[in-house]
Amino acid sequence: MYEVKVFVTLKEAVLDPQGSAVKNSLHHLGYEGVEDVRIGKVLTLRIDSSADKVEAVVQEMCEKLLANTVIEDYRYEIEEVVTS
Amino acid sequence: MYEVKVFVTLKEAVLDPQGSAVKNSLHHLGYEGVEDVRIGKVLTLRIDSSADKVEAVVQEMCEKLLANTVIEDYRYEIEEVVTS
Amino acid sequence: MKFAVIVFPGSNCDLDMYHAVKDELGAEAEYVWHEETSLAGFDGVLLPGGFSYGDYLRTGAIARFSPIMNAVKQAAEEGKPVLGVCNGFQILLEAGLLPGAMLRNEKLKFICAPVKLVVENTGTPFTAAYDDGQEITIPVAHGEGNYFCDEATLKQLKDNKQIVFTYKNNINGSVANIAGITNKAGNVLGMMPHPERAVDQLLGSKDGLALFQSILSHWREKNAITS
Amino acid sequence: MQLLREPSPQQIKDGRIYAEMGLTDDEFALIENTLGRLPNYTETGLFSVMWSEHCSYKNSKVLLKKFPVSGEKVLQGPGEGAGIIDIGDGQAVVFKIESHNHPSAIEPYQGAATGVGGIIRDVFSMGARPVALLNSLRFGELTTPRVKYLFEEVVAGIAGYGNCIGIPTVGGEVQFDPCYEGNPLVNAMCVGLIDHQDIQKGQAKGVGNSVIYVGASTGRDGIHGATFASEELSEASEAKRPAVQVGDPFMEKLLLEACLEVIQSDALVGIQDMGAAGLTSSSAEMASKAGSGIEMDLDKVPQREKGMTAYEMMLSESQERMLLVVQTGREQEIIDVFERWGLEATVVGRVTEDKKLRLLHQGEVVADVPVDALAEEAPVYHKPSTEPALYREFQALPTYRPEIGNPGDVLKQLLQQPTIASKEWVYNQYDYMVRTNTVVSPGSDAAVLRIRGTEKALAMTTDCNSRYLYLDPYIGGQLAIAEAARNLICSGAKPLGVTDCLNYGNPEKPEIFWQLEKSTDGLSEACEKLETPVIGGNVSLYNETNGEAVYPTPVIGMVGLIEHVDHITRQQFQNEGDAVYLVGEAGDDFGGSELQKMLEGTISGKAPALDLDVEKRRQEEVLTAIQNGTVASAHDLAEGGFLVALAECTFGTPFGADVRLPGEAAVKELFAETPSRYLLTVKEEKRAAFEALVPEARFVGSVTKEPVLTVKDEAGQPVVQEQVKTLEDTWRGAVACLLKSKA
Ligand SMILES: Nc1ncnc2c1ncn2[C@@H]1O[C@H](COP(=O)(O)OP(=O)(O)O)[C@@H](O)[C@H]1O
Ligand SMILES: [Mg+2]
Repeated sequence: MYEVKVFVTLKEAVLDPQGSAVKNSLHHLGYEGVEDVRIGKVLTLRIDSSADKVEAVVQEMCEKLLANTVIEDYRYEIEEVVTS
Repeated sequence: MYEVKVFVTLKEAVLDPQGSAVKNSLHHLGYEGVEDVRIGKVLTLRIDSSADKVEAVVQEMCEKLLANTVIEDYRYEIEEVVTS
Repeated sequence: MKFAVIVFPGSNCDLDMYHAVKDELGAEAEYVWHEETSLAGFDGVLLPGGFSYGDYLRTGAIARFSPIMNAVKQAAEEGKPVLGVCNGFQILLEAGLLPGAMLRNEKLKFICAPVKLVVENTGTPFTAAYDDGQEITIPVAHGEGNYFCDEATLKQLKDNKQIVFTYKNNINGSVANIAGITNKAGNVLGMMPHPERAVDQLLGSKDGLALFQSILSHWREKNAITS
Repeated sequence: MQLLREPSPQQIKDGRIYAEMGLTDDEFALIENTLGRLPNYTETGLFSVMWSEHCSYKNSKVLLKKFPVSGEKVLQGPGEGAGIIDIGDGQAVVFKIESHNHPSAIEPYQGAATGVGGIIRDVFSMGARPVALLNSLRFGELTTPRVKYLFEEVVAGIAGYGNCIGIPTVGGEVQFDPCYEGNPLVNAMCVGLIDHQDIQKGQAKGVGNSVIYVGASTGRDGIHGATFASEELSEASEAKRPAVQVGDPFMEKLLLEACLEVIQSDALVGIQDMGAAGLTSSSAEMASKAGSGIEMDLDKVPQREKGMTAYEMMLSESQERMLLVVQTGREQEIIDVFERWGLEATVVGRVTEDKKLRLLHQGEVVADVPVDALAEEAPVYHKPSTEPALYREFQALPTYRPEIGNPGDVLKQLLQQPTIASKEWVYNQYDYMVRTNTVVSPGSDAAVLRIRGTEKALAMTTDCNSRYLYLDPYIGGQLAIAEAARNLICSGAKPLGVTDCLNYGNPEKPEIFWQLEKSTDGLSEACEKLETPVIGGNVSLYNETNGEAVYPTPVIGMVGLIEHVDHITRQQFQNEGDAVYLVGEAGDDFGGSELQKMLEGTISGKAPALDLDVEKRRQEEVLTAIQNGTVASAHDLAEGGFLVALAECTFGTPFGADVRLPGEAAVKELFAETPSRYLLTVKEEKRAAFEALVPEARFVGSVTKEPVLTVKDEAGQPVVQEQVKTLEDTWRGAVACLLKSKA
């Protein structure tokens, strides 16, 4: 069993209205030091797979479904977990 | 300058319909091995702060705004970055 | 009776709320910009629907820090009727004036449709003009109306009769079919359906008008006693 | 992608770099000639976007000239952000439709969302309060995962933007056909209301006045979007892809409210949104219209990214931005209004008298070109036109007369065709009620909104059956106008005018240009006849994938005026016992019909013929009958013909119908798509009055209490007998069911 974390973030050149709104709000709350906020997704998946395949599978899932590569970048972390 | 990553995820006890939808789609696409998907947010902040304050500030921002602790858990990673 | 209709950046049902109480109920109403800090002179507070701050991050999360929110809290503590509809409800939740939180609709889609509600508690300032168990038709229009609270909170809501409206058919996954709840004192109501959209037969339903009439009658009774 | 060093003017010429930006050799020579020197990189960019089809209409101008554009009520015809028509009492209606096809093919959610955002800006930049949104969508068949994805995301994008900004999306249409598989169409329409005295012009008048930039900051997104929209989609376009624009409806909501406040100030001279070709088109057009020039200091332009070049700033299509011209000395008043709404407004330049667009960047003049050359003097082409062989084949085919089995089963099948099936799955995601004016919500022929404070209402619709245009663009064009008008008539409205979005393939192909020519002829004639001037529109060409063009699809947006809310009429049956009337005879009109498509898998033959005199007469009669209060419900016969229309009238009601058709109730009586026909119901006591007003109306039966649809032949033999519930369930569930089914 693998626990996979996929981080999906907007490409740098792509506008992030959510991030801007949160930044403004933090400024209003007095956190003037916040210079930038970008908001992305983190998907936590549990996958039953084998060591030789898991990465290829994750990569494929990202390209096909989990990230919209037109506007988003992704990266992932794979960790084996021992099921009790 | 600090780069802070805040991970906000739904509490275990809270249903995650978006996660379930992604899981179903993955099954449809043939990834039967996917046993669970949970979707959270990752906020990447750049903060101008000092070493002794930054953690307290981040913690406070999380409690106040970035997470809703009725339904969400959060954790963060703080990294100092050298500005060129 | 004079209502304040609070306007946040991104509110978009403010106009509907204003016209509902002014034209259909015949009460006084005034828009109050979110940067104001006082609600003196108002007898009731209405938080309209919309997408305050774009609903970015979480619905209602940013709006709850608006300067006017302190005055809203104060009005609530003074026992004035405070009604939050849709985004207004979400703001009340984020502000802690009502318990629980809002999640995305179970089917993940925005739903706009007239829906059937059941009036669960007529003993509130908002519902006296309805009958117990009455079915009414009120439109919903939301993407995040899936009300959530933990078991303990739900028990409290039930024990204190804080659940005021439920969906006849659960449309969004809400715990216990909840469509609207009050605070413990009963003077703060949050609900996802839009009563202000159901005050004119020309637009399909008048079932929401009784809610506003209830507020007005309650205020009149209270004032007759105190004055 | 950032160029390290921009090519020199000579390199641009020698390396034909202008060609990559979409300019031809001749066009480049013309630019060189106009300037009397070679343009630099930024200047070449300015010309390439302004002379793109999207901005200059260079290929379609000759055709658009044919449209009737005036009328006594027209306050603003084509040319400004949106057209305006007087509706009395000092008020006017403002509307416009626009395409966002190519961006939606690339990124459907954001493409559709920014399409909605753009059309809203067109309307409020006129000074109008946007009151309603509509759309018109085309996709391939709902069988592949890609098409399903595009459909779901486009709908979500439209909903996401419209719901957030709080303008109700009240109507539209969706059709599915293989020709749209690689190139979906996403057209968005916005309708606004305005008081006459608030009408704004996008003009940069008054030398010395300040040019103010307001709204979102400029990023590298959408650079060359206008040029991109003027090319066919291919594998290569993947690589050329500009950074996708992301919509920020919250920003636009603030911009909308602030702009509507600002127009009340006489310090404001002119205002225009930054749409396609962003800063370039807004500045050049505002100056050109006013006979002035503009000088801008690009260092002052709010920038989202570091190190942007002049070229990038001028060509950026970042969303939610407006350009204003304000009297000198009064800038602060305007800036303060925006500030209250949390928006930054910045003086970026001033109006000059030399009729030039002059740009400064980091202390240097980076562009200095005549505004008229950019905005007015793009070459105009009359492309060669050839009648396609396919058209002659279609015309020569014998009349198609389908053979069918059990008509009830055919009806059920038709109701499941996604083009006919309920679009609830779509419009339940749209907030169609916000602002509480929506009297007739999606699901009837046209949407109706009351005009608060008056007894009037507006009806609106989008329409286009492109199958007819594919068979015969001339007749198809007429049919599109006629159907849109009929939809308004059925709601009790008098059609006021038209906005159109011409979606076609590559006009450089003579057969496609022929389609454009013929269909605009048909549209023009119908508009002339039905007295619905074209007050604005949009052209989207190059809708092709790998050489295959979409059907010619001139989407018609039409708005009508309902004199009194009492006249508002719906398609749904209203009372048990009401008499059912049919207006118009059925012919053998199956070319391009839903039945032909369903049975044959393709369409062929002649499009249904339309007699514009008959069309006009019936419209007038039916409207008069409605206005006189004799009509209980009204529906026009469209895709699927009589039976489908009859079934639709029962949906959402507790009623059924019992009707008798002439002769043997032949296939054509049941399913032909002969135009200019209506299904009306009339209360018993109003029948005499109604028959006097619509002498052609034939009594065919009555609305029944039992929810059963019964159709008999002349001898009284039942031809169809179906439970309404069965029909309705099939019809309602079809789209969701197609989306769910695994392909
Ligand atoms: N994309 C859409 N957005 C909103 N409403 C839609 C859409 N597509 C269809 N509708 C609504 O569904 C109803 C039926 O549409 P349609 O079959 O095209 O009607 P008609 O044939 O009368 O033009 C109309 O009320 C229309 O406004
Ligand atoms: Mg119709």
